[in-house]
Amino acid sequence: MEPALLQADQLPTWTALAPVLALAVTGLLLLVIDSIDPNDTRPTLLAGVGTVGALAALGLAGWFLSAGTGQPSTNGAITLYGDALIVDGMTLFFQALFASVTALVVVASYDYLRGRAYQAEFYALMLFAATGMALMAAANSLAVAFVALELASLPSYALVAFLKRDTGSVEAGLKYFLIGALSSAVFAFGISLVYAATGSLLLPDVYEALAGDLTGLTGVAGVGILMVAGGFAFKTASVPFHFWAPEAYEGAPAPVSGFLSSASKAAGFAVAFRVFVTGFPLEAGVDWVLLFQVLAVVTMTLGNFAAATQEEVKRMLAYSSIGHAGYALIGLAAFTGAAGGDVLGASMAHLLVYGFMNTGAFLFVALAEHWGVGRTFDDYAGLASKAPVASVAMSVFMFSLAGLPPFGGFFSKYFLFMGAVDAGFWWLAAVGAVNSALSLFYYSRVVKALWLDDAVSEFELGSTPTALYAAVVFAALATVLLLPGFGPVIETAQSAAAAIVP
Amino acid sequence: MIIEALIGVTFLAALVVMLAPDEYAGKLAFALSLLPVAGSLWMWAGFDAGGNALMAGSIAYQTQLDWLTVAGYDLQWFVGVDGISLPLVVLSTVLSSLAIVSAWTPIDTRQSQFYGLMLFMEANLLGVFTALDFFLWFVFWEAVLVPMYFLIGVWGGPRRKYAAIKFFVYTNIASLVMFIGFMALVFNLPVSSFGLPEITQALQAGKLSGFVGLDPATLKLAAFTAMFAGFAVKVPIVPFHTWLPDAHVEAPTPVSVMLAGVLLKMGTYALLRFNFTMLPDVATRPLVATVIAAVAVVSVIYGAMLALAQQDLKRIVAYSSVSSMGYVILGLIAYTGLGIGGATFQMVAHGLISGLMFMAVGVIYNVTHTRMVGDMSGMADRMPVTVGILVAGAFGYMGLPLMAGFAAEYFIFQGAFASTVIPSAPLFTAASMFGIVIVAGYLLFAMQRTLFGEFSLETDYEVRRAHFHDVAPLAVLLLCTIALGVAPNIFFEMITDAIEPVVAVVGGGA
Amino acid sequence: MVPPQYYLVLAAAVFCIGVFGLLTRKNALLFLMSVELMLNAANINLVAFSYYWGNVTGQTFGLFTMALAAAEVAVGIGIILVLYRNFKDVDVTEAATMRW
Amino acid sequence: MAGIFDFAPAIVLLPFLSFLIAVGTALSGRDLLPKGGAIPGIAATGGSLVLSVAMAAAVAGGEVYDETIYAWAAGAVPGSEGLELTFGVLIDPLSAMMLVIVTLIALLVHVFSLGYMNDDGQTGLPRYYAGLGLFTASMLGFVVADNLLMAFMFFELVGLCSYLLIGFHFREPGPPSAAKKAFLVTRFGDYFFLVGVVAVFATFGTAQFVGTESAPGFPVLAEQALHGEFTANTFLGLGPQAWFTVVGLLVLGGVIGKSAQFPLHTWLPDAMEGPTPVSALIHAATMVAAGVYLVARMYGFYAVSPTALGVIALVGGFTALFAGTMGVVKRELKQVLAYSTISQYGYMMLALGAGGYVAATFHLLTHAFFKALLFLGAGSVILAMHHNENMWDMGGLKDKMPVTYYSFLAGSLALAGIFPFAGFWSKDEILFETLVHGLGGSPLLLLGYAFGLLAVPVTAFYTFRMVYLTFHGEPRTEQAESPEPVRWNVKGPLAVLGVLATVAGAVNLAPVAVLTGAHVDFLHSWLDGGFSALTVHHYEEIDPYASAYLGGEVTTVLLGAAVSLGLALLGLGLAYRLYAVPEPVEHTDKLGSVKGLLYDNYYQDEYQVYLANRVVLPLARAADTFDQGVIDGAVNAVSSVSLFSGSRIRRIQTGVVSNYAALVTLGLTALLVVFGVLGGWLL
Repeated sequence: MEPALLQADQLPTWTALAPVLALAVTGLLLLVIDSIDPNDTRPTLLAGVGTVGALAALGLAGWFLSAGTGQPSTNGAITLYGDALIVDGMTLFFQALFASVTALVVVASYDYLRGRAYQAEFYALMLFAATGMALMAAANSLAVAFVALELASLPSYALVAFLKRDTGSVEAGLKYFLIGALSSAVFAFGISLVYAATGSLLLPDVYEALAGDLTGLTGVAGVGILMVAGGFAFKTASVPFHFWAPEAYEGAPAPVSGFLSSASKAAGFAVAFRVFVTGFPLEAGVDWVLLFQVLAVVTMTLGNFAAATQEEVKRMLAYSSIGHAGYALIGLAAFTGAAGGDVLGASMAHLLVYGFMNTGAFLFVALAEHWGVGRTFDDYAGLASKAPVASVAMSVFMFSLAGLPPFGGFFSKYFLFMGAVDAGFWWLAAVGAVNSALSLFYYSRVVKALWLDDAVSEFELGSTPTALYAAVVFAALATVLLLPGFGPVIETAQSAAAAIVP
Repeated sequence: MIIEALIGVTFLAALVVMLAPDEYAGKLAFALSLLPVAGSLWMWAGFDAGGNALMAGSIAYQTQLDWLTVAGYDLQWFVGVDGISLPLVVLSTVLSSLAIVSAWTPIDTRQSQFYGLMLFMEANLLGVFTALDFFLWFVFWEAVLVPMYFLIGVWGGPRRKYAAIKFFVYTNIASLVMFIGFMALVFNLPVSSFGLPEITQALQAGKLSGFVGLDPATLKLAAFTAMFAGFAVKVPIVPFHTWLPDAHVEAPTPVSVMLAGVLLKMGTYALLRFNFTMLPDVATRPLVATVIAAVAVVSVIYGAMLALAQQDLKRIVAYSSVSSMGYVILGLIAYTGLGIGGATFQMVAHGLISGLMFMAVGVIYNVTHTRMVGDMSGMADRMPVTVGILVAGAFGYMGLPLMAGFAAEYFIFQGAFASTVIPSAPLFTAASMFGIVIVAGYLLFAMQRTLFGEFSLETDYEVRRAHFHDVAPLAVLLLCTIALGVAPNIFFEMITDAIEPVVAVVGGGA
Repeated sequence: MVPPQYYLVLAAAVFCIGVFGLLTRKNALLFLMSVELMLNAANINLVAFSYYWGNVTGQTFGLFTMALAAAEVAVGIGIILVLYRNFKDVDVTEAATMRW
Repeated sequence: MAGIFDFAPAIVLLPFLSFLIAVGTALSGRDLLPKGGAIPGIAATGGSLVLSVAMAAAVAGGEVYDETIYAWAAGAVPGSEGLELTFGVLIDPLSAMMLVIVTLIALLVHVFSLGYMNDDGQTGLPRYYAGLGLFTASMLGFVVADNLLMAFMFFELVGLCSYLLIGFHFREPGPPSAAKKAFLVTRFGDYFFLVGVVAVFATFGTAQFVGTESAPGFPVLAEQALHGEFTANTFLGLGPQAWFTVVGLLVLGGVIGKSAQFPLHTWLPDAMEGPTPVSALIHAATMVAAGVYLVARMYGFYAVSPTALGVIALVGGFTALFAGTMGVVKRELKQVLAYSTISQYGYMMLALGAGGYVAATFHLLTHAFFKALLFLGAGSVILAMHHNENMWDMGGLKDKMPVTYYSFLAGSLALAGIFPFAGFWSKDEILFETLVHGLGGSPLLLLGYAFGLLAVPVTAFYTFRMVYLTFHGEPRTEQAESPEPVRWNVKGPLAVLGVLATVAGAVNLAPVAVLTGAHVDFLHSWLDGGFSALTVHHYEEIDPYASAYLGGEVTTVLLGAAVSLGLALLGLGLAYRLYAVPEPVEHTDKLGSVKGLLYDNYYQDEYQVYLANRVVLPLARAADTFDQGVIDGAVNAVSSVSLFSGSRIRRIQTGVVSNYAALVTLGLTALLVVFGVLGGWLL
């Protein structure tokens, strides 16, 4: 009975938005709980609720995915509210991703926030941001894309600046916010230009209009498309809108960095994939494949090269996150129309694996911050002898980020490169290869510090934060298991991606 | 299912050892490592496949399960062995076991991690030699790097971190280059999976189509070049060899044994499987063949000359590995039964002999704490048995008849001399053969200065006799080397059986 | 009726003024205001072309944009407050402890 | 063909077994066997000797044997012809004779070692006897090899054993160095040999010496190829004749190395660092003999190549004279003998090159006896002298050790070529063959003859200089005054060899046969039996030489013998004049500037050491510098450049948010312009 359960004719169609709703409701619920007795922080309850909400969203998304909701196996994509929202395989895939990362980060934050004020607000903001991301994945209109993007961004600004007595956090928040505001203005202006050229904000209509005769508005559309791309570039931390990322990730509380660099980035890609593939035909004014090729090459190169010489682990991860944005951009950069679903799917799969390994890496940094270990590579020296399990997990993340087996990052990265070669852009893969080798260098510096170097000074780590540990270990397990279990991921991603290619 | 059991048991053993207490880890690891040894010997005993696995020959112990589908291609769990891979499987298990024993003395910290990683590496090596699906193979191929990085980086010498990272990054970038080259081929073939047999057969049926403006012939050349460069680092072929001496010098003895004994063979194995089996028409172009033969000769002579200039015993053996691998390349490009067969045989032979040499040097190092030629002399006086075996091994390295090295080198020379693929084959062959003189030169000089003469030692360590468990692996390796030299058909017959179709494609002779 | 190109030019001009302000002001609040200008440039386009195309999509979206702009300012002011608390200034160039 | 030949492999395996036993003893580290493992060795070589004699008897009965007994890597390539890489046993007159020589000398050396090593209280005896056993086994394997590859393999094993035995006293500085040199120099020759083996296989598809009727061995195939009856694969665009010459000369490389011919002779004098019985074995029967034996073994192949023969003859003749002159000034007993060995093998090479197959074999036989005798005698003296080898410290030993003296004297007379000792007959035949073939239209051989003839007085001179200095006159040191007595195990072998050195010439009294017409050239008839392609008359048919005489054949015989004997006596007489005095002095100063040249062996060692130390080693160091600097430098430069650019790129991130905004704007503008132009809607 299960496969047919969620078909559009058996459940009201709005239920297809259940993952989004689950996240939104949880966020509200957290505020309600907090408002009952604002002076009692009740960390366990808050984190518990947040986790349950995120897991519920994950469960719903997973269930829908396996049941075929919005996918070709049933009746195809479900559109809602005047086609402004869409639920299909890609939506659900990304929602599952956001929910997983959110769950991880919420669990980890339990220990990270211990003894701090405004916990309920923290969790609520996080869930609202997740709601925004989930909505981004479901956007079928530029308006929804913009609103959802802002819904994801505004809580994020607050989250980054959450440690309001910490100059780093505040500075990070400020930079993130200012560049974010600039980008959203660019984004909005771009949308307005696209609207000016096409007369619609709904992606299918835009596609049709752009594919048709634009009667002298080609330039307007072109500028619009480029500016829209700029908006996404901000969200995905791609060059040239990446400037906020190193500082924001470095200054923000580590769980937030993980959340932003994985989920938020993936959300940017989710909406970018949909908007560009279903909204902007390849021949409309701007050769956006070429655009993304340029962005991909510059982004991965800049991210990786800058990461190579960092002294602080967290900042290195920040730059590496930019580098990975460059890899993921290959999904669009090697998009070739009809067969583009493969590389797009590879990119999606990479983002999913990245969600686990990168979040895990930042959560390890959170763990280190929790212990009061310093921030630089040298400070991590010899940590493995004191915290072997976490260090194994961190090594797993690092190697997986570098694309080594037997970890999930191996497949996802190589399938991306493979997609690029398949599309004929072997040079794109070659640039990726150079960057990948360089990334191996700096990722292994972490491993080297943990395992190979001897501790400079003796110190005690203190307590073992159970929840944080659990989150780190779980992320590591997922990263490992995503190698043998990569089949469902890549197959789902590629079929979902293939479904949106017009 | 025997291959799955083999790999699975080894992985499991790695895990168990990793969790075992340090005191017992070494013994436990050895005991557990006997399981894959037994398994591989059992496979060998029951082996009766003929032909080349990639070229429609029968594949022994095959399993083929769909794993996942990516971009419309099936990626399978596809393993099996033929006459080329089985000897290497046996070599891997045996050498791993012996390397573990040889670690008992020198490894005195974090033992359980060390042995766990050794077994983990072994499991991946087995995967490399049995996988018949490209991605499956590639997973194992890359996974070998991870334990190696730690093994060098944690337990190595003073510059271990530099050596580990150099090895790590260098070989990784090579894999990426190779990957791109191979993918460019696969995507222009009408195949539905990454199964190596399917790809090989499609290539040989001439089904390759053009790609980004390249016609099939040019595409093949480009892919060949990329793959060759990629594997050349692993082998390593001059001028991509500089990571090897660093890695060897810093690595602890058992790791050097594995590195020289098995890891280098991954490169030549891959060259044989990919470049020379899949793209014979590129390899046999006169210009390509000339370049490869020249590179082989340079590797042999230049590597040997470098060995001549070294003072560190391990560095000597390391450079001589570069030299020996040059022979393998020469044998491969010869495209004759004896040439390629000899090259494959050399993989096994060199695995045994270089393992023996590194182990013997390690045993001496255990008691002297130096490997520098000038720091000691007259070691034969204090460690007669070890030195005796070392001398025997050194002569094996020099290609003494009735030891495996001679057989391999002779097959290669004989195969290469009459090669119709290499232009002026006799000259190239004769040039590379001069390596046998230089190898004798540097080994004899080093032995004279360290092993013979009046005993003296620069370091302040009390020289004691080696333990039985230090010497026993040496003896086993020596006996294996002699057995293979006296009766090369132990492996050679099945190797040539699997080589024959490769040679037949080119139309080369014996 | 005013041709739509004029609106485009106007919007572009407003947008560029916003960008100019953004690039030249160090004060966080002025920075914020510049961004508002840029958003309003978008609104001009939206409203104008809503009229041009004869649908209300643009106008509706314009409303959304304004609301979001307000929300953004709210968050922004909050961040500027903590900025002031930490750096004793609202000069955005002061907050430059993290770089490279 | 059953019968005695089925035991042929046992000839090789018995000494090998004794090797295994000795190795086992050595490994046990305990004194498991009496006499340090000598007994198994003696038993094994004795057994081999008996079997060899039985083989010889069977061969005398007209039987021969050529069987493949082990497929080393045969038929390995289905679908193509494949190469048969096999081990086989070939017993024919030549190998049967050689078997007897080797086993006999080996047995005597084993027995002698009881006296030289055991009684002298040496340590490491199991290792010593293991080496001897393996040495003997390897040489026997080489002798019975029925194809070139197998021959090469055992040839190399012989080299290994020489390394092990020369370096027996590894705690001293000299022996390991000498051992290394011996292996390295012969390895250099073997390199060419190995190329030759490979070339033979590639050319003919077989390396059998004899083969069968349908698949003949490569010497026969070469002959057929030159007659156009067989198509051999030639390489490098050479015709069959030229290619065969090249191949022949390649194989000759190994011969020159092992038989210590110029210019690869330098290892042999150094090899005197080994125990004296080992020197005897090396010089008389095993290692050095292997080279010459190899040429004789595949003589059919060389016979078809005049150029190769010419090279062999000249190298041999030159070496004979060249080495002899160096022997004149040496002070150590064994050094003199070493140079005499080089010189004598030069004679054999000369004979082979000059078409004197029988003469060379004959000299190989007689030389084996008298040289073994001389070395063992020298060993006896050295033992008596407490390992002092300097002849100037001896003198007057004649009366104290008569057995040694008389046997040594017999050997010396043979070496000097004095009638009627064995050496006279064989050396005379060599010179005779060279002369008549040289007169018969090969003037180059006359040069070889001149070399050989000049070497005769030199040989006689240094031989008797040695005899007089050692045994005659007054004792010059205390050690010589009261030499250590030696026992039966030393005297026994000396006696046996003394007899042989005296009478062995009788096996081939070729001059007598010419003079009287009686068939007393037994060795000639012996070697003319067996496989038809391996017979003397077959070789005479195919070799490029014709004979011519001065006057008649008889005249030439008598004239040649008279001249060589006269010259020998001349040399002997000079030695007598100078050194057979109560208190002899060195006369080397009279040589003037030549003295230094001779002492320093014509700087042969110097230039070879120079090549190694001043050319090869700096080249290796330069390569190392290049490797570390340029190649590895390039690798590291890539990483440094990457990291440097990384450290530059990160500077973009200035930390000032206004700059970020500016850069964002700039970036966006740049994109707009570029893509606007590309898209055709801007400008």
